[in-house]
Amino acid sequence: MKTTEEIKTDLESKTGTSITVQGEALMVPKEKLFDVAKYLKDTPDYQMDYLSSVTGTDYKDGLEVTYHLYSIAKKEGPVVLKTKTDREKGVVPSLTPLWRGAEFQEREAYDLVGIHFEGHPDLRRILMWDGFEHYPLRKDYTQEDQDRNPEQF
Amino acid sequence: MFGIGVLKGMAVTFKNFVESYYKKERLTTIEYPEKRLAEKERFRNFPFLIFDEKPEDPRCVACDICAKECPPQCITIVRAQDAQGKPLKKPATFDIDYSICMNCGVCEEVCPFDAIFMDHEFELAEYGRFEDLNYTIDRLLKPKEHFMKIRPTDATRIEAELKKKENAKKAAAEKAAAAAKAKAEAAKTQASQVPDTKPETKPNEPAQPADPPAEAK
Amino acid sequence: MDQLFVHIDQAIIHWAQAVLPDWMAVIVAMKIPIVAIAIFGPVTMMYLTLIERKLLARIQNRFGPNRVGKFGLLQPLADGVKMLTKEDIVPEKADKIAHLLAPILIVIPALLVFAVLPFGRNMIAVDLNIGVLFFLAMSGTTTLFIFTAAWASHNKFSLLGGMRSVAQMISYEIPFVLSVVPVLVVVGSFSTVAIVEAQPGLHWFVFTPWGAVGFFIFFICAVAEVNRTPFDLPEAESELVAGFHTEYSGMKFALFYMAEFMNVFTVSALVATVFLGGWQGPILPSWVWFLLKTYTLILIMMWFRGTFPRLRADQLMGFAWKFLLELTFVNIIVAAIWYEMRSPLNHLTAAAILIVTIIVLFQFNKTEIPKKRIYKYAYAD
Amino acid sequence: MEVLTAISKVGIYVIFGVTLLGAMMAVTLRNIFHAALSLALTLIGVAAVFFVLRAEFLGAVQILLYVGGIMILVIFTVMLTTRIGDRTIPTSNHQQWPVLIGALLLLLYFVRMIGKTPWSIKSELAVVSAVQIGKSLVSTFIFPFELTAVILVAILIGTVILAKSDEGEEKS
Amino acid sequence: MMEHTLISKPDFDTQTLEVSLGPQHPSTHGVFRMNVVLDGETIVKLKPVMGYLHRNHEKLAENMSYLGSMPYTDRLDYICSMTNNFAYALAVEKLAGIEVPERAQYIRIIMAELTRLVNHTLLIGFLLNDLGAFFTPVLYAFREREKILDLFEEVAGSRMMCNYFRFGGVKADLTPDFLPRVKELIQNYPRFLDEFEALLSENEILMARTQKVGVLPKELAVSASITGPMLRASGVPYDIRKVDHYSLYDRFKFRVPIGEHGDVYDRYYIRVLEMRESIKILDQAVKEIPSGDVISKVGAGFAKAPRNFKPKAGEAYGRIEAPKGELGFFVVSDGTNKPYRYHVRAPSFINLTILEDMCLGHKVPDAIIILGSIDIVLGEVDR
Repeated sequence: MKTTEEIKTDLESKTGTSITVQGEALMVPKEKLFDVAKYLKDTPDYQMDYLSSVTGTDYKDGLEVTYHLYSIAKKEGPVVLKTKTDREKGVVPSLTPLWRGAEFQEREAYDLVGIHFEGHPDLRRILMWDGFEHYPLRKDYTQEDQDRNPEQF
Repeated sequence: MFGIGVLKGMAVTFKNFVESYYKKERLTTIEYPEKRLAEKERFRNFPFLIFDEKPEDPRCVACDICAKECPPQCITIVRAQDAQGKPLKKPATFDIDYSICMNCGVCEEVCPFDAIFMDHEFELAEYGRFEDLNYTIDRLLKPKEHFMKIRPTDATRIEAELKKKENAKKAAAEKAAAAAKAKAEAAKTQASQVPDTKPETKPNEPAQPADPPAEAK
Repeated sequence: MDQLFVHIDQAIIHWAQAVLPDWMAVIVAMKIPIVAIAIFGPVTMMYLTLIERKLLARIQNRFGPNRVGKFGLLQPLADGVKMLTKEDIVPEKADKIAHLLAPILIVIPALLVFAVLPFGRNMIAVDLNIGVLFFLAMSGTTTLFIFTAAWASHNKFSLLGGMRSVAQMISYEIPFVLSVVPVLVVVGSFSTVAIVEAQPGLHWFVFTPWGAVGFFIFFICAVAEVNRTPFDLPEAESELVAGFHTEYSGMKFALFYMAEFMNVFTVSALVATVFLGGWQGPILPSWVWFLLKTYTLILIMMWFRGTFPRLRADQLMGFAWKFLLELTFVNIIVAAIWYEMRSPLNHLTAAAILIVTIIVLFQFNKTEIPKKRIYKYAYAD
Repeated sequence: MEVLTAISKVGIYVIFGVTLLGAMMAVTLRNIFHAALSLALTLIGVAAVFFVLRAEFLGAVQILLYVGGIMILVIFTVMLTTRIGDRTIPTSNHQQWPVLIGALLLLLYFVRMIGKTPWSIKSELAVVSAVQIGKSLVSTFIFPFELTAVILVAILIGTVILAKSDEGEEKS
Repeated sequence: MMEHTLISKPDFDTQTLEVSLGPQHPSTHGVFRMNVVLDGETIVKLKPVMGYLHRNHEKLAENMSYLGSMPYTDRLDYICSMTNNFAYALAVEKLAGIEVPERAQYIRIIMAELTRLVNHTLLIGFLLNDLGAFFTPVLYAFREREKILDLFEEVAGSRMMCNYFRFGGVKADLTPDFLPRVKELIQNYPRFLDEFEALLSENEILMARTQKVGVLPKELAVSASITGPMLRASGVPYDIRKVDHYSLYDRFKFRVPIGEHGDVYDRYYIRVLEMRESIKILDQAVKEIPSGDVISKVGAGFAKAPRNFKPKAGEAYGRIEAPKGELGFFVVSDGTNKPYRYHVRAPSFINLTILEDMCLGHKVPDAIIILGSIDIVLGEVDR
């Protein structure tokens, strides 16, 4: 299993994108995300055919989506991809055409953190009821009628 | 062949039917109100406060650690104050909202003074949901003997530690007195000032010793 | 001992003639069997529910109801009172009249059918000379009333349940009716008393090859007719909430329940009468034999309930049309051969034909019979 | 004893009344589902009449065939086609007067016919057992019996083809 | 798969029936709704609706200390609370780099395998309940489950909400008569399994009802990130215990059963075989369990004072082979004593993606057993 450095250089050469390494994750610009993911999925020496988890996170400067990719065929460990998008109109290319497993997880990221995935077959709220407008997992979301404020410690 | 598997299935239910009359391990139902199952020692239901001699001075020093650590935040403590308003090391009110508490046992682990433990009492049905289930201090306090009765191994271990802490403090006091009356006063005032509410240093509670003492069932 | 109830019956009639005016006495004489059935029907139903719950409980290694009364004996009374006091909800868009009518209509045939059962030697309410046909006609009508219940409660689940029940009842009625034909042909009359008399001592029909096959088909169709596992599609709890009686509560639901259990009793009584020789039996009094046979069959039905999962609608229909029906036709022919041809030859040919048909039917249904599978292991270190 | 005969006579009239009532309701009820149910009631009434006339075999067959089979198909069609079960349909077609006159004429004709025929009333009805019916079906009435059998088989094959054609399409 | 297209026949077109096998339905294993469009009884369209049990577990965890949300992980998949704790403990230990002593690892593996037995037994019981067997298999399953829950209660203090794992080990050591009772359980369990199989595996009605129903092809399973017994029933040999070699699973010899057809019968039978493998692991673990302390010094300190536990900034993704599939915890820490982001990768939630593909063309009762064979628990689906 190559180290993240080798993967970074290999990806940059193949798909011509500027990738920065964050810990073990590879920060990929969202325009190139689809090609990088497609490359990882199809090339024989990676064969990342299993998307384990999609997580949307709200950082101060924008929303971030983390993808954990594994290869069932070659039984190899995670390749972690990350993309960043702005808070208001955060749009990220959806990976459901590549992996059917991303469908529900992207809908959950949209529902809880508010990241729009263009290209997703039917992007609507999955856990909250349809009339709900906020995005609960954002840091600035505090339930209006919550009597105990969360900053307890 | 159609029918063999079906007959085998019927044979199994017939065996179960017949054996449930005489085999103990088949019929495991216990008719609850009349006969009761022996409670496991580590069974944890709602927490209770412990007092040594008199219910007036419980072991709890109202340090509020358990209130902060409790995941569903169901413990509220108000520290007692004497006449001039100086805070005392005793809780004026200590109520646990049993309707919120999920008996996870975090408060028992976190309490540095071994003042709160999980009880075995589970028949606690009440009529009102808000006032009746909000246990105030007088309903929470239980004697040390009750703790010894329900959880003998933990009780003996904790008593042993307390006793060790006691003699350690007593020994430190005599050594200091023997050394010199003056230093002793200073030592005494220093020793009696109990660590304040936010102990920054690592708590001195040693890890539970690995091998539990003989089972005193 | 054998004629115990008959003596009681005579005694009441004598007493009535002595005391009451003669026309009243005749009415009383006519009414005794009716009163007997009116008491026997519901009581058996109540205690069948208890027996079923106790038996299923024991199969599942638990006690079953034992809080009400000594061994739970008063549980049926408790259920009855509960059903009476439960609120009777009628859905707002339901067809009120039909919703009320359906449970009543279902109980009527269940009770009428008792009249034809021979409980013991000359202990039969009405000795119709078309006894079995009357029974089949009555059990045929329950399909219509189940469908009215399903249609009247205006609920999607009960609609599905109703459609399934019609499909199942019709496809199982034909083998149900035809598997009795060999017995009727041999006995030469519809009357249940004649059938029982044609099986003296231990010469029950079930011991002949065509009788055994007929018994098997008749019993399977009886279970299907009464909607019990593994054929309980109309009120499939896991899929259709409660099938056709989803929208019924309170006393109406109790009526459905009563009709079901009375049908269970009467159908197994008929199976016992036709194939297991009704009240014929060596030592015990006649009515004891009758109850013994009927209750064994009922316990087998309850045993089915405790063991089998449910068949799917198309498999259920396939089983009836592709397997049972052909077997019944052949069975009729075999019964005819059994009695017409000379003695040594007829036994052999009859048995041979039966075995051949069963094997052919298996080959024919080969595709549907599932096969066992063997599983491989990965990482078999 | 005459009390008993009185009661049984009343019973018979009640049965006739119920049958007629059922027929009336079947025609006039607005809710079509209730109309179908009352049709079932009429048929059961007819079966009861057969029982009263000691023709038990006929009565049982009547219930078995009509109520057990045909009524279910009637209700099935009522329920399946465009869900007309719960909508009510106007029963009157604004030609009450001609219909009334026609009905009266018919009634007159029937009454005259009943009055004229010489009823040969036997005191005691002959009990016809199922065995006699069976034998006569196979001996004297063998031809109509076989004819109906052929027709029924034809119908069976027709339904199979009809169902098959739908089935074929569905499995596209 | 039979693609069932709705044909409006010229002479009479059947109306489709829109039924909601709703949140309040006897066999949806909790509060889960399926909007089903029926043509007759065949399913034309099926949309799952969930979220009825959504408690926003991830927002709660962001306001609590790391150990504070350990009791909440019991409530995720409330049938296997021990494996939830195990996955969360692994993730945080990977984040903070805490080692776990050997005895604690052995105890963790014993608890995980016991939970697998509980989950698979219960699942088969409820699958048979959906098939119509009137509660008999479920109550046999409950009878066996009681024995294992008593073990949990004896060690962790509570039967279902164990809250037994801590970062760096487990809360308390095994009680003296825990191991003998596990040994006795290992003897009786295969006998119970044989009896269960005799009752069910060759039962023609069960085989007829479940074979070739809800077939999940291999490619769709992999691309839809299906994990656990469902993936292996479709023929993909992927078991995280063998792939990730987490904890001490390398020391135990056990096999991983694989199915070929990927239908409901395979998923049922794979779970029976997996239970037999779990018993083998338990057998080896109980024999070789070393003595020693049960929680590392560092871990005990943090267990005593969870608010002092401040892992260095960073993120970690720990995953285990939970009975239902791959259960993963993605924890992002920003140096304070509260996690910045806490995401649960729930197997039942993701295994539901292909519920519609499997149910198309089947009848209503088949949809119910296909849902039953996916083995969902709504606490984990809705989080």
